[in-house]
Amino acid sequence: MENIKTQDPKIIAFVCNWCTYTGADLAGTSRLKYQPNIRMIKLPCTGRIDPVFIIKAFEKGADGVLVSGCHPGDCHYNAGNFHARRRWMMFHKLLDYMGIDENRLHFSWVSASEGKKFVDVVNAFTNKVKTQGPFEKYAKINKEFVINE
Amino acid sequence: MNEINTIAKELLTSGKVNAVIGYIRYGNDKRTKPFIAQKPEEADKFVINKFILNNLAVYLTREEITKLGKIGIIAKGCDIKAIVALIQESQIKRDDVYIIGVNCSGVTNDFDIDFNAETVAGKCLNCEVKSPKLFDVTVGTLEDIPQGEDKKLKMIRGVEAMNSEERWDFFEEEFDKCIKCYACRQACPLCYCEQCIVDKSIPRWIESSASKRGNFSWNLIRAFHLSGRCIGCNECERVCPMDIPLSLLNRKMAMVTKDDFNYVSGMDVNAPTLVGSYDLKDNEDFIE
Amino acid sequence: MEEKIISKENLLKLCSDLLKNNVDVITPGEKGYVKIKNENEVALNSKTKHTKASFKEYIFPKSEPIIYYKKNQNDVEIIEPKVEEKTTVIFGAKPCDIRSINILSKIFNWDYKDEFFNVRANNTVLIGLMCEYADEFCFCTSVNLSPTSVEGSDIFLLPLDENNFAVRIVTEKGTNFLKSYENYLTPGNTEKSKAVEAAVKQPEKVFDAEKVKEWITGNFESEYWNSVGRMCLGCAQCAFVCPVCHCFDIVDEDYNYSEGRRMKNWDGCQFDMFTKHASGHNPRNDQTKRYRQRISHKFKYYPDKFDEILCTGCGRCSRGCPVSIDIKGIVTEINELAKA
Amino acid sequence: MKIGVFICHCGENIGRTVDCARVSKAAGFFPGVVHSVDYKYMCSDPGQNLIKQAIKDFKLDGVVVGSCSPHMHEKTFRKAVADAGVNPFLCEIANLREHVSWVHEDIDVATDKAIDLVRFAVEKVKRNVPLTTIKVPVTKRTLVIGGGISGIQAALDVANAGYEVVLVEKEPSIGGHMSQLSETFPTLDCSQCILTPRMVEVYQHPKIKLLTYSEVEKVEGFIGNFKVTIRKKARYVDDTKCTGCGDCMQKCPIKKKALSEFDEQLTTRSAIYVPFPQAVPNIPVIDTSVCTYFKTGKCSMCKKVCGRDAIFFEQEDQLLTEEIGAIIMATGYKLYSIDKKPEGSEIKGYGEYGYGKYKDVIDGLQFERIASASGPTSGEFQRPSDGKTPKKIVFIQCVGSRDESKGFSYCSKICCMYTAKHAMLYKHKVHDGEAYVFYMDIRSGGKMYEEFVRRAIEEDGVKYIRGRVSRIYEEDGKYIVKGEDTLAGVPITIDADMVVLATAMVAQPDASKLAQTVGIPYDKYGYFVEVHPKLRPVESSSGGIFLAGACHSPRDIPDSVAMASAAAAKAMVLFGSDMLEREPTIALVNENLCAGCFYCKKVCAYNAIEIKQIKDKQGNLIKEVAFVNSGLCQGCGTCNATCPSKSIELIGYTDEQIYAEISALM
Repeated sequence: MENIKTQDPKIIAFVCNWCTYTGADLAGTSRLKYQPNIRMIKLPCTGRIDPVFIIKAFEKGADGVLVSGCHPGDCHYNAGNFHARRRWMMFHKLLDYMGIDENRLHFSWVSASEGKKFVDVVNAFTNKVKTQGPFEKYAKINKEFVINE
Repeated sequence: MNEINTIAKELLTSGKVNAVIGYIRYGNDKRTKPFIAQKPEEADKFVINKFILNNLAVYLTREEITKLGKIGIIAKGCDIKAIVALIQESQIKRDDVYIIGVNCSGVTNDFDIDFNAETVAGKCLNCEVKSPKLFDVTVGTLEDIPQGEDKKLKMIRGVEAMNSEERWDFFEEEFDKCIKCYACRQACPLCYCEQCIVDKSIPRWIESSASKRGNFSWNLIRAFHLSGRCIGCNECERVCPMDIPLSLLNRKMAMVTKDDFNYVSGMDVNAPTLVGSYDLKDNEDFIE
Repeated sequence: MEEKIISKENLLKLCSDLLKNNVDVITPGEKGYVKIKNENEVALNSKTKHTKASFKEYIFPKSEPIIYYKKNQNDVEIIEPKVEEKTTVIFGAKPCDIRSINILSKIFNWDYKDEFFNVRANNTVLIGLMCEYADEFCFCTSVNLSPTSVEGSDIFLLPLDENNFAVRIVTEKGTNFLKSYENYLTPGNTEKSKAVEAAVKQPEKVFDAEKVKEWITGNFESEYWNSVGRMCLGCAQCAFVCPVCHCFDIVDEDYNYSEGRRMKNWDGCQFDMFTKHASGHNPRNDQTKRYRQRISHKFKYYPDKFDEILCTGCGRCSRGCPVSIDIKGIVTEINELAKA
Repeated sequence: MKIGVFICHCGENIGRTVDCARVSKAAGFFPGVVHSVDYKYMCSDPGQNLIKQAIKDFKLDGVVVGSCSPHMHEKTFRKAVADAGVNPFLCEIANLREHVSWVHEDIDVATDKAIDLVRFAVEKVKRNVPLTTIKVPVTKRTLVIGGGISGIQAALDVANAGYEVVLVEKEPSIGGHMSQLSETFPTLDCSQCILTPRMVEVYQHPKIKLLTYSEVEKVEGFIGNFKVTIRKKARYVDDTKCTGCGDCMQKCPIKKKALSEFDEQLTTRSAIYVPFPQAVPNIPVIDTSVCTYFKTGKCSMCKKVCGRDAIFFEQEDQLLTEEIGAIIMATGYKLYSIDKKPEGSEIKGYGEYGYGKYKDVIDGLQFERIASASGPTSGEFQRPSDGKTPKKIVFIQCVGSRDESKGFSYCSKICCMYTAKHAMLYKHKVHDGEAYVFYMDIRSGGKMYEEFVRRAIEEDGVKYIRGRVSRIYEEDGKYIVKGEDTLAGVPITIDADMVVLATAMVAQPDASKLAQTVGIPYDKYGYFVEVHPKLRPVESSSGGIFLAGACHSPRDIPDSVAMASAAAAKAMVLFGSDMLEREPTIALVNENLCAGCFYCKKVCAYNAIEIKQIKDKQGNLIKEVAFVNSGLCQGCGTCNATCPSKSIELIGYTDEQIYAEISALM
């Protein structure tokens, strides 16, 4: 893990409480190491993840956004992830079409028992976002009306 | 007297409806505007021609109109798709509206121009609802729609062919024009929320400023909230005072929902809505 | 009022000089008023249609930050931005657009002096151009203007022939502005310019604004309002393209958990949110009431307070209205009601 | 709001990689924070006292604890905060151990991240509101779905504890697959002999309401308060009048047209029938697909002969609703049908074994019927094609199991044992017969199981061949079984008289549909999923719904019975209190802003959204809006994300809170 000192890029993750958050707990309990850029926001279910969260994360300066929850069929709330999947499907196509590089938004299923997968997903995504560099396009529109700019 | 006037008059005389929304001539003979008739004699003014551009279904969710009681509405096939969607989304009940469906052979993309292959509205090309799918009565006769070039589709293909950065630049420039007048929202028959998310201040998910990022988020979320719902009447684009090509978003998303979910909005009052239902086999190629 | 003549060639040279001196030159183009990069883009045709929006945004932007804030542990720091003092020339605007400057100036100065507006307005030189375009939406003559009105302009141009313009220097600002360009000007010929002025086709005067005001005064509850506002969709297109609509909203937008900005954004009276209280109560809870407000504000409340009609007869709101609501037609109808 | 921040070192666990002092110092400068400290063990009594004391000293009304995962100690700290008089929901946890110190190495970077997480928790807690847990009453009645041995066991356990049970079975009789079996391993006791008394006990139990020939149609509600709609299919026989004399079956002219389900298609039955003589209840049903009356309207022989006038052709399906507190799923299994490719399935099947083509290639349950004293041959070994005694039988294990390319990757668990039993039963009756078993591995874990298999091999001389069979074909009245002996490394050919396939156990074909009806998750095979594989193996993730037997995974009778008793115990735990406590994080509608599109209703998996009419003072309808039934809502928040105008919000995870969290991280 080279370059571990840097806090850039900034990555925000929206995860469900029952699978991915717990999977991340397991990664911790197993003392697996991963890159430190990620900041996780815990929600009860992927069904709660609204596309506006993702947009807001970019507006606030995230260079990448990770979305993760229970595998299909494993949803603690039966069907939250099925509804989420459909929404994400449309949303990620729309974002891609509007010029937000697909490499900046990553979707994954990570179960409570997949501590290792969590680590792999986080590391791979962090590296991908690093390759992309800072999200300058969004930074530019964020900087409009910022003082001293 | 025209068929349409006879029907509208009869509806008002018999009391089957309390008001009829339709089009009347306005200014010259290449322009119409929406009009609501409550008295039988007012029905004489209604016209149907190549310039009935407005989607009048937008009025069906407006309190000023619904409080009048049962409404008759003159609607083209594409407008009726909006009515179907409104029924699917519990906004109106089928029995509360009397649909005078128009057998439509296309309309122009603007007022004050001649109707021909150049000026036919983009949505009329490859129209699949020339004869209405849901109606109480129909008027008009069908003719072939002149087939011009599908300019908007060409533009969509153009955007698709760009790389990510170019697409961003393209939309940034377009959205920069936005003045947040919300004509797109107000003209949309499916934007019936009591309070739009952009007007919500705690928290302010979408900045109401006409700033670059406020405009980007607004146009993105508007398109997203209409994904799987937009029926393609293209009123948003027509009414935009800044000429932002909004159909590039809405139509693209309609293409996505058709390709990925085989869903076309506004075709069946009994169909489960795209958002709000799911299939165990929904595509998840993009999820790791 | 002093009058000179300038050739088209010199006019372009003048523009070129301005651009060289890093002056912003704004002119009506195909997509609205735009900042030009090349003097050949400058609008000198008096027969063109109105742009979709007026030049309002160059003096009163659609969005601008009015303060920046930073929350500390126990207090809030405020930083006030300053508007840059930069000369801007608005070139070739129609009289109905230019008229807006005085009207806006009154609202932005009657009580609180709006620095943001004033700095921009003071640094803007307005060069008007006689108008030879009149369609069924135009009604400048009904609001006491004409295609040759100079009110609001610092300098006003009238095309004398294909290559020459009469230059009417209206204000001191105009005089000062032209001082550096005196060599481009030749002595004027008022006879000729007056002949041009007299020959301009004027839109027919269709209502008497005084009568309209009187009728509105006594007919707040009139049935008439129900019929006009009902088809309005409640967008703010009319207000945003209007040269004189000036309502704005103030919102806070944050950068992060402790810093942010306070924005001043255009607002429009046709939005239902415009008068909605925090409680959820809305005194103008119906589109017909909102439309009554729009007409009443333009033709009664504003005139009552400032002795100015809040309308320049440009017809933009009607041209662009998604549902073809025609302000000229409505006020004409009110005029008829007033007569009856 | 006055917020206190408490950073735990967790001994060295956090302190080693996070500079806790720096975190607490930085947190002290966050807007709203009035007190910030770090301490060695915050979860210890002194640590908790530190929090309680600070609440008093600084009049805190919000607490952030930077410690281990909230899954670990959130309850502990919430309780401590509540003890000090602050609402427990005004306490938030920043996960500094599992998400920071244990997964990162660089102390500066880890500390920076810890500070971010604490700031984020502070911003969230500022927007928390005091909440109280929701209390809901419990209906102390259990629904058992499935009347096989698992369902019977669960129903009897719950009923014997004094609670009412509704037992729903979709077939005309309870008993399930166990009633079809001949003898059971490893004791070889007669299956029906041990099962029938239990079936009768169910029938006669005063606390059990038995609904056979019935299916669950709809489940509404939630733990402790389900409302279940059950379709009682028309039997066309009035069960209050029928005495089960059997005259109707005797006289039914349709004798040969319907294949017996109970005998696995080896025999036929009449159109009006009971599945087997010991059926409970012993009341026939009419199979309308073959009955002449229902097809042509011409016969009514059964009606004529019935002395009790119990035949009732006009009977219709009945819909019953039952108030239920707990549900036990015991829907069992099916055998993998290998004769044809299941519709819509990707499973290839084993066409090369000729099942369905050759009459003497049969599956395990068919063999059970042949071996059973109550079966078509009264327990004599006769092969289906010509009734001759087979002298050579080949048993093939793992048909469909442990075979990803043609079947399923899982092990069906019981086949090793029942194949040994089959071979043994055969050898006991046909002393000169030869029994061959093709196996992959022998899995005989279980009390007396391994001994049982050894007995088959050593005492009864069953020949075990390790290897797979590639094809079976008929030649001169023999079934030529081509296989491989992988231990000897030679191909092997056996000319058998009969072949028995130990086909895989699979979930009931409509299990996934039922799971959706009931609202529980299921895996890709259609088996129901437990909430935790080790510690909560009989609970589904939906509160109050428990799993028993082979509907969860392949299992034998003792395992099924044990699991059924465990599920029954779980239901009774639920009935131990009169009220249930639930987290108050549920959705709430802003009725002013709701436009009534009811997308929330569409996405709600719990039917928690109802339609509420808003009326003016005169009683005129103004609009219809969504309304959350707080008893039903489980707090997933899918409605919140779907609502375009955000007019429905999930308390505890409101948009405002999430917005603040996003802002705080940047």
